[in-house]
Amino acid sequence: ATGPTLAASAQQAVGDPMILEPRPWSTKLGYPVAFKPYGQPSPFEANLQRRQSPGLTQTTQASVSFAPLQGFFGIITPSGLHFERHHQGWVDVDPEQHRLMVNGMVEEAKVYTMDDLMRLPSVSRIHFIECGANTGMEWGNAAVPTVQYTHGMLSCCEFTGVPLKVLLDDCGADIKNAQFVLAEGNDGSSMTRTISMEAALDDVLVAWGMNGEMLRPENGYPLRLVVPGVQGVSWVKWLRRIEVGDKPWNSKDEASHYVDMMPDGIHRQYTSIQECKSVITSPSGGQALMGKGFYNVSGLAWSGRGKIKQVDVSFDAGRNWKTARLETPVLDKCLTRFNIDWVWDGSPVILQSRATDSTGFVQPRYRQLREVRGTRSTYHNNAIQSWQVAQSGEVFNVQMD
Amino acid sequence: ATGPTLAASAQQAVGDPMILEPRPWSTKLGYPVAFKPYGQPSPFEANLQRRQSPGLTQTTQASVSFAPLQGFFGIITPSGLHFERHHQGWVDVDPEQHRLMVNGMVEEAKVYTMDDLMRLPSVSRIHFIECGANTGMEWGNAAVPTVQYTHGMLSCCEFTGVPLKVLLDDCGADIKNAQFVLAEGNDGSSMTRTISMEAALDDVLVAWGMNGEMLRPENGYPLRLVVPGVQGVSWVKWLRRIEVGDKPWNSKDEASHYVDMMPDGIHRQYTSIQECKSVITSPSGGQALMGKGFYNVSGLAWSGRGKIKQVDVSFDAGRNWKTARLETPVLDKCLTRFNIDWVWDGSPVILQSRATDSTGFVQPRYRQLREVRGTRSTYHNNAIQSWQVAQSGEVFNVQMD
Amino acid sequence: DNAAATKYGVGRPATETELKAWDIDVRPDFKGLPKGSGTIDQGADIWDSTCASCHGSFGESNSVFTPLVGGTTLDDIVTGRVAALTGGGQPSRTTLMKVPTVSTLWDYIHRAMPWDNPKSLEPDEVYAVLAYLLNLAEIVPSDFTLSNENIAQVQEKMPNRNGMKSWEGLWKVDGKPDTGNVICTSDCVTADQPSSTLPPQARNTHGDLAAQMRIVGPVRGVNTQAPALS
Amino acid sequence: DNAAATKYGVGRPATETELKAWDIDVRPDFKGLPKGSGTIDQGADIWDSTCASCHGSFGESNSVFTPLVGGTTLDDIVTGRVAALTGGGQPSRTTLMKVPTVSTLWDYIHRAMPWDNPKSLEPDEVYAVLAYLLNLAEIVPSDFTLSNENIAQVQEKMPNRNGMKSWEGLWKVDGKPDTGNVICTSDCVTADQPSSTLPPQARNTHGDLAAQMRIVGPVRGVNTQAPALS
Ligand code: HEC
Ligand code: HEC
Ligand SMILES: [Ca+2]
Ligand SMILES: [Ca+2]
Ligand SMILES: [Ca+2]
Ligand SMILES: [Ca+2]
Ligand SMILES: [Ca+2]
Ligand SMILES: [Ca+2]
Ligand SMILES: [Co+2]
Ligand SMILES: [Co+2]
Repeated sequence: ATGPTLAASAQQAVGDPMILEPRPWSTKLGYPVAFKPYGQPSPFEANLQRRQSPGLTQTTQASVSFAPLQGFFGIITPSGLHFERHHQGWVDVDPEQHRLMVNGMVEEAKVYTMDDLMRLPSVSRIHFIECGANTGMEWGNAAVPTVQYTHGMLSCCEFTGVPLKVLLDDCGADIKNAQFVLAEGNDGSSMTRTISMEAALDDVLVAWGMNGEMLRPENGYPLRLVVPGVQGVSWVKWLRRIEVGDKPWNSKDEASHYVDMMPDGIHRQYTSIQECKSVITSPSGGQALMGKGFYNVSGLAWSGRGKIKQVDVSFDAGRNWKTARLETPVLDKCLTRFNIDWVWDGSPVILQSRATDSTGFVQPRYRQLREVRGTRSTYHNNAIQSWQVAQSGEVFNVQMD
Repeated sequence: ATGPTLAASAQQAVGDPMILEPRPWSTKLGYPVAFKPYGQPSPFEANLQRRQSPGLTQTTQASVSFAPLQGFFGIITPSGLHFERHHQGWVDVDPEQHRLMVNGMVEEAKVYTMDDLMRLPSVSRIHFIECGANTGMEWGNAAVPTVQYTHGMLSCCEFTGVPLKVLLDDCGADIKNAQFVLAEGNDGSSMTRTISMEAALDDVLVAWGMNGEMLRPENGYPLRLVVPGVQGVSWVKWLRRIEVGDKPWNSKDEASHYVDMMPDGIHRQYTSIQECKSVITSPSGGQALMGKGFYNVSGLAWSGRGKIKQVDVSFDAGRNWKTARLETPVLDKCLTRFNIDWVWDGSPVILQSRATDSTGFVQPRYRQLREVRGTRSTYHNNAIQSWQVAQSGEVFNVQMD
Repeated sequence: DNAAATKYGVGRPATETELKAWDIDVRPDFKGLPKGSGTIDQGADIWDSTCASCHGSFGESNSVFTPLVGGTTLDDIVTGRVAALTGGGQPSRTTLMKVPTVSTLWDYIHRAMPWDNPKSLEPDEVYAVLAYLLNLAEIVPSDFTLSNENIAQVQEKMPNRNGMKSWEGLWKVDGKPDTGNVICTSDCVTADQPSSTLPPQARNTHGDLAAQMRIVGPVRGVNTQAPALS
Repeated sequence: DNAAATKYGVGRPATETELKAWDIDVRPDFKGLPKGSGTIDQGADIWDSTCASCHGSFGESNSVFTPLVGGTTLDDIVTGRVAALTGGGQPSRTTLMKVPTVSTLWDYIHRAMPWDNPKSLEPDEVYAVLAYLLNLAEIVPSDFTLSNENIAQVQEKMPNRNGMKSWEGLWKVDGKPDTGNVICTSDCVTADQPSSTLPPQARNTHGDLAAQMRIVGPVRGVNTQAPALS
């Protein structure tokens, strides 16, 4: 009857030193306001960084850094942790020196300064951006340990800019005969991408704002194209030119990359739209649960075709499913945060989430995806993600057929 | 016939050196990914900082730094530019050492670690936070030059946390007899504020997340109360305790500050809710328009009582009004961005915005506010803001009765 | 074993010692007030050594904060309304002109003062220094010992005890607004001229505004080191 | 005087010189292709001095990027389909195994290569170095001069020119999905075991995961320098 239990309860009767011994922060005068004119996260949050996946790319300038989804809340991506994908490194453009040219099938080709553009009627909207290669390392098999690397080429911000349609109208674009626009960047690669006129006239923005401030340099400061629902590479950064045309351009990233190889060796081109997808971010790979009991299982769902209608979660590897709560607002082509209660009984279990969008499309299982697309198409892996919780509480990346 | 016009047009025929002479960023290899594991704004944006208003406070730790609203887009406030208001400085709390106690009229007083709290069912919502003293310097007369100082004790973020109701239930709070909760911080001042049980059971959150990551230290890391619609001082930072009670506490900031003095010398207490208000942020005081012509006039509207229903803008000092476009989403107790087209003909003009919320309340004119509340009540100045555009294009802060 | 614990199983009961450590709030009805007492003499020593550097020897300083003491009269102590709040004589509203409840001061000094060393005062010390402040305002006589026993009587002498009212209009979600406007869209009544314009000297009190605004865009910050644009 | 200018009055007409400077894109139908030509010999010099350091002497290197050349056959040049894409022999998909249009290479080399000095090549130099690459893949003979006149004929020999199709399902907003699932909620068909689990060695390839996750919260990063938890 004398032992650790009693000792612990005796200590308990006294209490927690974190309460009984005043902490320094409650017994001192703190730091002044504007001590940091531009604030930073707490040093205790330093583990949450953008990171590269070792061995994924041969260089660091034609590469990707992944966003730490495992640590995110809600739907807004902190701008400092927005994923990066560059093809020739990122650049620090002087906004006073920046120009946008609109040419091609227009009445009059025009040049705009940033001052010009920012005078035009602008809109603000929250949208996700996902690289077409997100989850690409997982096409063949479970390959990387955490959700940062499986799904971290994904971010979601509030963007502000002028609708591309306003500029097309301003230049008198020949909307009847033109079917495409080319977007071109002003970095070393002067990245070019073909955008459908359908999107250009619908919800594409020529954006300068991201999460309330100007775009970050890594994300295209001072100007980038925002193409809601479409893969990130089409959101051309450091945007310098829009050309209106009647044929697609087959640019390098439409002819050698961002093409999806099918089992018969044929590549699909112009696979732009990011279809409905979801992932549980907590708990997720590389984490350990802190014992049995209640958990708030949380994750993200999105669709390039519209809104999220429903997210179901399975705690038994896909046999039974429960519908999760969706946080508001639920927006078009935007991340939606879902949450669901769970009590872990300590036995091994596999967690999955399955999203349905407003078109009725239901996120596929790996088997359903691979039956059509094989395992070597690199892009557009939107299969249901499975996390295996071991008896130890450690969570592993696994795939269920 | 020979003169600057011809020279300019000859130069024009050649073109802009910004286009003709390749810029360094388009002829070099850029920086690698994850060069900044946690990214920063462009150095060209360095002017946009949180700033103090000289002479407003006697110390820098019981003070305020204002958010640069003049540079913001959309509704999300970048976390690094969130306004600050501290009473005893801000502190850097170790989240592993942080505790939340719930006591008072509960079945069982309890202590939670951050680990405990973050296991509970959480929600994410976008809300504005406005200091009750925002625009306080303007009660008597036009006093400060820019919107950063007139309205910059205002921010809007996505918050994530557990509903306070979940904790009250978890401790078995006596909701029938208790009418109030006390929230207490863990900084030097251990700030206390009385919250109505009505709010506590409705939409109050015990939050750790802000804009997708943990709260910033200046904003209460690791835990703050989020009291939608209610003045910022009630959003207790570094939250360490919740007490359930049957009477209000009359804490220092409910008995000496954040009390509104009426013309008869009587102070109103427990004036929590921030009523419907709006302001044009571009153009605004201290700015100059770059010549005649088209402008996108942009601003913010909000109400602590619900959603924004309508914002009207006047370009003639309040004689005639046009309804502005509202950006989506329009959310409860959240900033709403409005935009409206305007062509400036170069003559002097006064700009105003007037918001209406979902309760039908219309933002008052200065005369309407002062008729009831006089000019010395410090808090809750939600009068219509006027910006006077001089013929020079320079914009001045003025007040219209 | 509470129902809640069964539901989520997180958190644990607070111990008595923990409650004692943190449950320090004092309400207007003196719930939470610890026993103790202190004399004005004791208070004067504490004040001079620990408080006066910021608040001034008589609580009159406004160098680090607005004055604590001043602006109240013996008459106010009788009426419970500070007359100077309606007159215009007093340059600033001191703490004792506003605070209606003595509990507020006890609670706040105990939790937050001295500012640079908060939570360092024992209850007896708080009684003493508060007694000193109350005596400065002539609310209590100079031989007074303030204690948990007599503090309720002191409350009856607080100069502004009747000077505040709880305002439901801004407390309840459906509170009735006391101001408002109507939507008028054309030919609305309005003044011809601004009732107030930014004083010319205030244009530059916040520094060079050009350095506080974005360097590109539809509008630019004005260099307020130079005269107004013309 | 366009209608648009009347509306917003911002922006200005682009000049011919400006258009020439920036309108550099080359389409599959060779719209935008500047006149010029280059021989394989010229190309070899440029290649060796300017490209080989990254891409290897024969475009075979994968040290800074996947190989440009390799994996295509004379047979592919006839069929316009790269057979190795269906077989499994070739370790990686080279550029010339994929790119269907020669315009793509001209355009991209001209705008972006050499990687560390982009936009430094004149059109003739681009023709030359592209000719060199095409010759490495045996698409053109070694005495070939590539020019704007004959590039359309070279297009007819691109090994994978028939190997791509435009996929409307993921291009049009109302494109028809080629995959999908149905909502099943109970007793759904599912495999008993994972079809793939993270290989044990992959648990640690990304470093210590405990250092990549928040230090508080419901879950913690696992120290993957140590063996798996048990
Ligand atoms: C280092 C400076 C400093 C010292 C020392 C100090 N104070 Fe203060 N005191 C302040 C400041 C600054 C404030 C205002 C804090 C705020 O804005 O919330 C304040 C506020 C107060 C208030 C509340 C006034 C009001 O109207 O809100 C009281 C009462 C008070 N002090 C009493 C004391 C006493 C008693 C002591 C000594 C035991 C003391 N102070 C020591 C700086 C100081
Ligand atoms: C300093 C290194 C470097 C040099 C020098 C260089 N390249 Fe490259 N090259 C790269 C990298 C890295 C990429 C991939 C860029 C990306 O991911 O978008 C690339 C891509 C390419 C591609 C496109 C391949 C594809 O499938 O996308 C071609 C063609 C090419 N280079 C040709 C050349 C030629 C011709 C030269 C010389 C004139 C050259 N390169 C010089 C590094 C280099
Ligand atoms: Ca208490
Ligand atoms: Ca003592
Ligand atoms: Ca400038
Ligand atoms: Ca062109
Ligand atoms: Ca040359
Ligand atoms: Ca730890
Ligand atoms: Co990509
Ligand atoms: Co405040």
